[in-house]
Amino acid sequence: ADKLKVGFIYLGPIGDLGWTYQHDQGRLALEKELGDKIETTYLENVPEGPDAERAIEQLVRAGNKLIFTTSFGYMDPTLKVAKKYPNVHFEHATGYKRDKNMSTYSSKWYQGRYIQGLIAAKMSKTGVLGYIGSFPIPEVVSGINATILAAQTINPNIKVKIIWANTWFDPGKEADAAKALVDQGADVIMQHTDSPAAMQIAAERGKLAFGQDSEMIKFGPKAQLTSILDTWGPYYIARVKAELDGTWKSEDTWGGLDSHMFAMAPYTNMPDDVKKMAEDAQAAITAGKLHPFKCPVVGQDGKEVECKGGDHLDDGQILGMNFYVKGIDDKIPGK
Amino acid sequence: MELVEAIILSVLAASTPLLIAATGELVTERSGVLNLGVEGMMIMGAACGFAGAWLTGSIVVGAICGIVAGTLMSLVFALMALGLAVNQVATGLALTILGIGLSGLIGAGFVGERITPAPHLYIPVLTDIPLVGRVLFGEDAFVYLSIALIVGVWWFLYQTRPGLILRACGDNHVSAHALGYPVLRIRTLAVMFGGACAGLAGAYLPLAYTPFFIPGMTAGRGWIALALVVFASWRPGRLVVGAYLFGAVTILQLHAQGWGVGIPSQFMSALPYLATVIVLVLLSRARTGGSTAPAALGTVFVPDR
Amino acid sequence: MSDAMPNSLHTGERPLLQTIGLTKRYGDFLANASIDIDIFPREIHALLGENGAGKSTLVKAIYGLIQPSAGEIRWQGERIVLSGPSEARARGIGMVFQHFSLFENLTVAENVALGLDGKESFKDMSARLEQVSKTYGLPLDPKREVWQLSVGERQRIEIVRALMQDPKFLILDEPTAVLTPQEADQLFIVLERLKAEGRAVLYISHKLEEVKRLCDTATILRGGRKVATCNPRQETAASLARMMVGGEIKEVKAAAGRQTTVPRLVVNDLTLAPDEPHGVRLDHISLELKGGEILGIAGVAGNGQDELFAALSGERLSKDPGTVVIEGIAAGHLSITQRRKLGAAFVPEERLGHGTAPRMRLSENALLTGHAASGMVRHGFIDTAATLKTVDKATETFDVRKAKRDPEAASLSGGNLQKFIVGREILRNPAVLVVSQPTWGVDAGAAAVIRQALLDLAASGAAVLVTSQDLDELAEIADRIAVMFHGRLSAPLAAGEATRERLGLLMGGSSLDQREVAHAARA
Amino acid sequence: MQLVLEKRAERSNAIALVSPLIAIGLTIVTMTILFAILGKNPLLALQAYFIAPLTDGYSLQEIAVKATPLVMIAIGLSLCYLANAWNIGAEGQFLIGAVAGSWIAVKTQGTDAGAWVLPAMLLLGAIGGALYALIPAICKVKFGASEILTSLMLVYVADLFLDYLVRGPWRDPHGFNFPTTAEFDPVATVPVLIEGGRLHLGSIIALLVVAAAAVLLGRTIKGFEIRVVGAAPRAARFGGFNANQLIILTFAVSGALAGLAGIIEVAGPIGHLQPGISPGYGFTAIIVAFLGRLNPIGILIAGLFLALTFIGGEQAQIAMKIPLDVTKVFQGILLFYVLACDSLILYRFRLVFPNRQVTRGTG
Ligand SMILES: Nc1ncnc2c1ncn2[C@@H]1O[C@H](COP(=O)(O)OP(=O)(O)OP(=O)(O)O)[C@@H](O)[C@H]1O
Ligand SMILES: Nc1ncnc2c1ncn2[C@@H]1O[C@H](COP(=O)(O)OP(=O)(O)OP(=O)(O)O)[C@@H](O)[C@H]1O
Ligand SMILES: [Mg+2]
Ligand SMILES: [Mg+2]
Repeated sequence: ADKLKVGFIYLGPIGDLGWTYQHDQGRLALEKELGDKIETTYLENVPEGPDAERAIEQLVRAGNKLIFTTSFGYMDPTLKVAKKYPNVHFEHATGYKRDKNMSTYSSKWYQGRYIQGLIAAKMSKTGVLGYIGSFPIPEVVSGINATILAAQTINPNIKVKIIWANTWFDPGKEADAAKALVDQGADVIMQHTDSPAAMQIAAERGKLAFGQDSEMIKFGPKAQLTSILDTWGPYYIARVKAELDGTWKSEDTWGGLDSHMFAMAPYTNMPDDVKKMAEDAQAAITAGKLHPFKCPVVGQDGKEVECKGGDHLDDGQILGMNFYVKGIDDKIPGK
Repeated sequence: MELVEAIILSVLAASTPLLIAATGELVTERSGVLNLGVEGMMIMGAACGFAGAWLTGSIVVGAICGIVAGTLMSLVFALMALGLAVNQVATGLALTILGIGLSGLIGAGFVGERITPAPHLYIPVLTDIPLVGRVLFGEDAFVYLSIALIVGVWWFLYQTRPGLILRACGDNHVSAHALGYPVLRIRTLAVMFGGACAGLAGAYLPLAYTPFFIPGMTAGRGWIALALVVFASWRPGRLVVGAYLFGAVTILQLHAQGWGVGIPSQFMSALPYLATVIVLVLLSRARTGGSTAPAALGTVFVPDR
Repeated sequence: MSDAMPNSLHTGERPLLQTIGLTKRYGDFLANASIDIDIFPREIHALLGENGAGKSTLVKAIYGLIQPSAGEIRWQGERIVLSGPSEARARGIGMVFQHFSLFENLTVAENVALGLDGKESFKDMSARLEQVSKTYGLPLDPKREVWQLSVGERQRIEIVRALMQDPKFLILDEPTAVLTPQEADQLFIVLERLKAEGRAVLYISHKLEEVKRLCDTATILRGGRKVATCNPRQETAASLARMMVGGEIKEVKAAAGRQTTVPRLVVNDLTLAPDEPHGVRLDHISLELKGGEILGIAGVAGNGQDELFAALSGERLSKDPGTVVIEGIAAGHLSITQRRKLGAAFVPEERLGHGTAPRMRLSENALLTGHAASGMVRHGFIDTAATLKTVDKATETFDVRKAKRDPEAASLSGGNLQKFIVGREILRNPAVLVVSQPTWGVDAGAAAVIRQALLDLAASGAAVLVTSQDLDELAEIADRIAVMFHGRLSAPLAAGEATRERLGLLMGGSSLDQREVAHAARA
Repeated sequence: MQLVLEKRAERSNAIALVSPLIAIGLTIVTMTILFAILGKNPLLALQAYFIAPLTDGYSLQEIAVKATPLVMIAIGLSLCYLANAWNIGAEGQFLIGAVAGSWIAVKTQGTDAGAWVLPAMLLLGAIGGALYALIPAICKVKFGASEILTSLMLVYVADLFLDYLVRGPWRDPHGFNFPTTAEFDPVATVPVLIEGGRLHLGSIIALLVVAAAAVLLGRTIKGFEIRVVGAAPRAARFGGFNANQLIILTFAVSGALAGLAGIIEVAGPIGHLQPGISPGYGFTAIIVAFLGRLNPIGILIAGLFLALTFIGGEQAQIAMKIPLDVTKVFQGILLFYVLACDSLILYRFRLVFPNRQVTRGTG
């Protein structure tokens, strides 16, 4: 029988060691699992501008029946192509627009950030955390908030210094930002940019840090506390299987630790009690017993945020998060 | 560590690749050749420099590989722009495209690997002097090399006869040829020096700055180096000022964000570029008479025989 | 001497330099066809020929700058193949180029150093530079950058540079084309001295009178071939010109009964600060030029002639409109295009790059000045037929020789290009023509055509202002002659009263001394 | 042995026609070797790069779509370069044009504004690009600041400004705070020419721009002025042309064209404003301008050809898993060969052996 063709659109080069690299790892896992039934293709380095729609359509025209578009900026192009080709199925990562042949999928990374916040507060001697942001999109903002909410449960006076690199990817600039944070007294570095540069700087300066997207322990064997690992493989396998079975339908997957959309790298470079605390928190979040955005969540303005999800903020509030919680002494750029 | 000292150290490190690459391009342009392919030569230097260091475990070998890669790239440029009299702007841009592609192919096998970065010097007593010790005696060797390089280039250009001949080629190739100087050979050497420097500057990134290789890691620094040469009006002294100014604004805007000055980060990120433009305008305003750019810059020369 | 073969002058003596069957081919074109030339020590040897005859090509080959396609060069009897100019210099051959080989942004001393082979330290070289320039009376300020210098000063650098090599054989390619009589006289003293020192000189010039004065032997080229070798002292300018051209040259004749009419160009107390740091300040210049009249402006190069041209043409504007009046209309503030519309026309000194865009076709160069007032442009669109017609008419009227109907300006020889430029302006029937150095570097035939054209234009009622350093030329065509010195203009003398001596006095005596005064005053 | 160039008396029109073909031939040979080294079937690869994109209507449309902004920007740049004004910041002008035009789209979003919206957007896009280009031009004319540097630096500034707008004030209120404006209304969208495809009105505009530039440069006094100012500045001043005014003008025109391309791209294929709207069009267009020999028709061909390699590169990636880096290498080599062969138009190549006149000519 003909093999099912599965296509991927990547934002960066597959060797970026970060976001795209992890997606490609997912693709490789998929090939390993279902290699005899499917054939995968990818287009790398596809800019989010006008080229995206063409790239997606090229994959369609090459016979791909299931296509993963792996960056937020591909949302509208994916939707346009999906409308044009109703018989092809699309999966768009991190967006919010869907159609009957277009699913979305993303991860609740803020859960991992919460655990990191706990660890950071425990491990920081100076009480100052350094946070390198890429761009102030909700995913990053909710990550910062989850981190601080967690840290405040350990140390109510915890401080965070935030530097926006305005890039996802510029190792030099990420390193500069990490240096600046360390120089300003931060002793735990957290990042929401893609390269291991910050980890490397932390290691060099004898500070601690968290990885991003992928395992970065190699770049800071004595520095990495843990890392949020994007593990797309299981999701990709599940979706392709559904496609093969004919059970694929449009869904909105926003998975957390419970659904293995991401994983925490081993907890390292910390005392056992902190490790235990982290593991407990991970278990509690996985079991649904602990929600990082448990109400009440108090905004920077001192007002309580409306609690739409019962005892925690609802998904919509988190997906569109656009405020800092109380305790962050900064402003969101552009607000 | 004192914050000021720390900032100076960061500035030094951030400026070093710019300074090295710009120094090379300054020599190239002084000979009358405009090589816009700095970014492409740098990224090749980064890829090959990392490959060399990773394979041999030696930073020095890595640096040499970077230099060789940059030089080879510049030879392609020289063949086209000097040998075949092709438009230099277009050739330089094509070189950048080629360099980005080739570095990706070469570097693909090394992604995810790391090396031990170039060590920072430590000279007992000297490095321990408060405030200035680390700055003067505690950085990695590339930083001091870059300073030696620009001083050497200044000395070469203004104090030696070959330097005079090189400037002459950049000023008027017809005259230089008429006096019997091998214009194309001199320019080829200048282009190669530019390539070597760009390669070294590129290699600095994975060998000392962030000791791993990732495609595209030069992230536009080659373009900044080109801009700095113009900014410096082709003078070595001003080039140092320009490179450190740019590095300083780059680093200071990060610190300003850390201090929480509350200005949109996009504006802060734009500061180094805006500062460069504003300073250039002020400098240009203050200037009186005389031409600053090498008069033959970017023009094709085909000798009569 | 009665012998018709001047070579017998040297019987028994061995030539310093010989070319035998020297040939240079460019593609299918023979720039030099089998040229034999002998140059002896203690000789000033002229190389004559029309524009494009192959003079520069020949000397470039001798200097090792280009490789001959065939033939050989012998130096002191021995066959040599020069690898390049530095080898030529090492052997004792020096050269002063027709088009300067200087570096604008370098200092005089650096320029000189570049022409030497770097065996001495820069300091020693500078000291020697000072000494040589003093010995030969060619003053130079080693620290100034070349872009600040006048043409005459630049020429001096070239000459001093060549002299500093202590050459046995010195080639000068049209050195006097840009020099004043005083500067030229100074140069001749230098050359005589070199000759006395036992050296040889190969001297290229279009100025036949000076060749007759200076040179011992002349070799004449036509169309890349050697047509004669003679003793120029025994020839007349006319006979030399005949050999160069291969035919008669028309004599320049002023039309009888030229009438002066109304004032067409008036300059009232024009004062203008220089726009370059080392330019000359125009100082209270006034003149009045009537229709039918030719006013000559003499003067040492760099005394404000360029600035005056720019102010008259409108390339530089003056704040006070009344300073320049064209056809009765105050025009000091008007652009060059507007002045052309008033009936003015201009011919600048520099042919390539100023008067024409070198890499553009003649028709486009016709448009360059014709777009203002010649019906070549309608509603912003170019009438190509009209531009081509101008080219054809100029070609026909002024005998412009070129390979095809509409070639690039740079492909014309200097004299032919100059004829085209003058023709282009005259065909517009200007009421006022301002022309600068109309015939420098132009061969005798072409120069005659151009001078005649200026006379004819004046005869037709136009006012013509000619700036020239060639006093013979001014004497030939001007009705009145004024002298520019240090940005000021003397009162004009009637042509009859303007003797060489009086003009020389007005120029301020020795031109070289004057330059010193000028610099001191400026500093 | 030495390679020597000899200037041709006249530019060779015959070679001008065949030189691109020689270049393509050489590229094919080189790439065949490279593909073989990489273990890819060269024939299939070349078919993917060169032939496949030309064989169906869809790909042809896509080539036109991709070429549209490149050609439009390159035409503007060519005017600058001909006039010796070195605008290398078209990328920034593209972005600012997109921003300026989008302002209307954002402000009229969801209102019942009529058919005037799109023309107004295009106009404002052009004006925005022009004004942004005027900054380096004025710095050059007034202060003598190198336009190369200022125009390049302003690219980064424009990029960050766009970023600021779409993450801040212009963010789609219903877009979960993602950095994009809302999808533009239909009246604010560049119409598609063929139903179901992406070919849009912008391509027609680009063709008109090419035609206008051809007429401007070939037939009008303004075009002559541009050429003469660049070719011989002093002669141009003598001709009565003001180089400074022309710097201002050509920068403004090229900024306007880049800005127009920007707003067309945003209101056309993209449909909303977001970061990353340009995959380096402003820089690629510089290559297009030179590849097209600064000639409008040449630029049109060069733009289409470069677009072909982009589309072919994607097809090669899909069909044969040829990494994108190979496409870049391919483009780089192709550019080198095209430029090298163009050199034959002006020069004859000869191999010279020292001290002997043994020569072998080509071309
Ligand atoms: N590099 C070249 N390529 C092709 N033809 C050339 C080249 N140089 C010179 N020529 C040709 O050789 C001929 C002789 O030129 P040359 O410069 O020797 O003339 P010339 O006698 O010095 O003239 P002038 O009096 O104007 O200086 C010219 O007509 C020109 O066509
Ligand atoms: N590199 C070249 N290629 C083609 N032709 C050349 C070249 N160099 C010179 N020529 C030709 O040589 C001829 C003579 O040129 P040359 O430079 O000797 O003086 P000229 O143009 O006659 O000027 P002048 O009036 O100063 O004597 C011209 O026809 C010119 O086109
Ligand atoms: Mg000559
Ligand atoms: Mg000549």
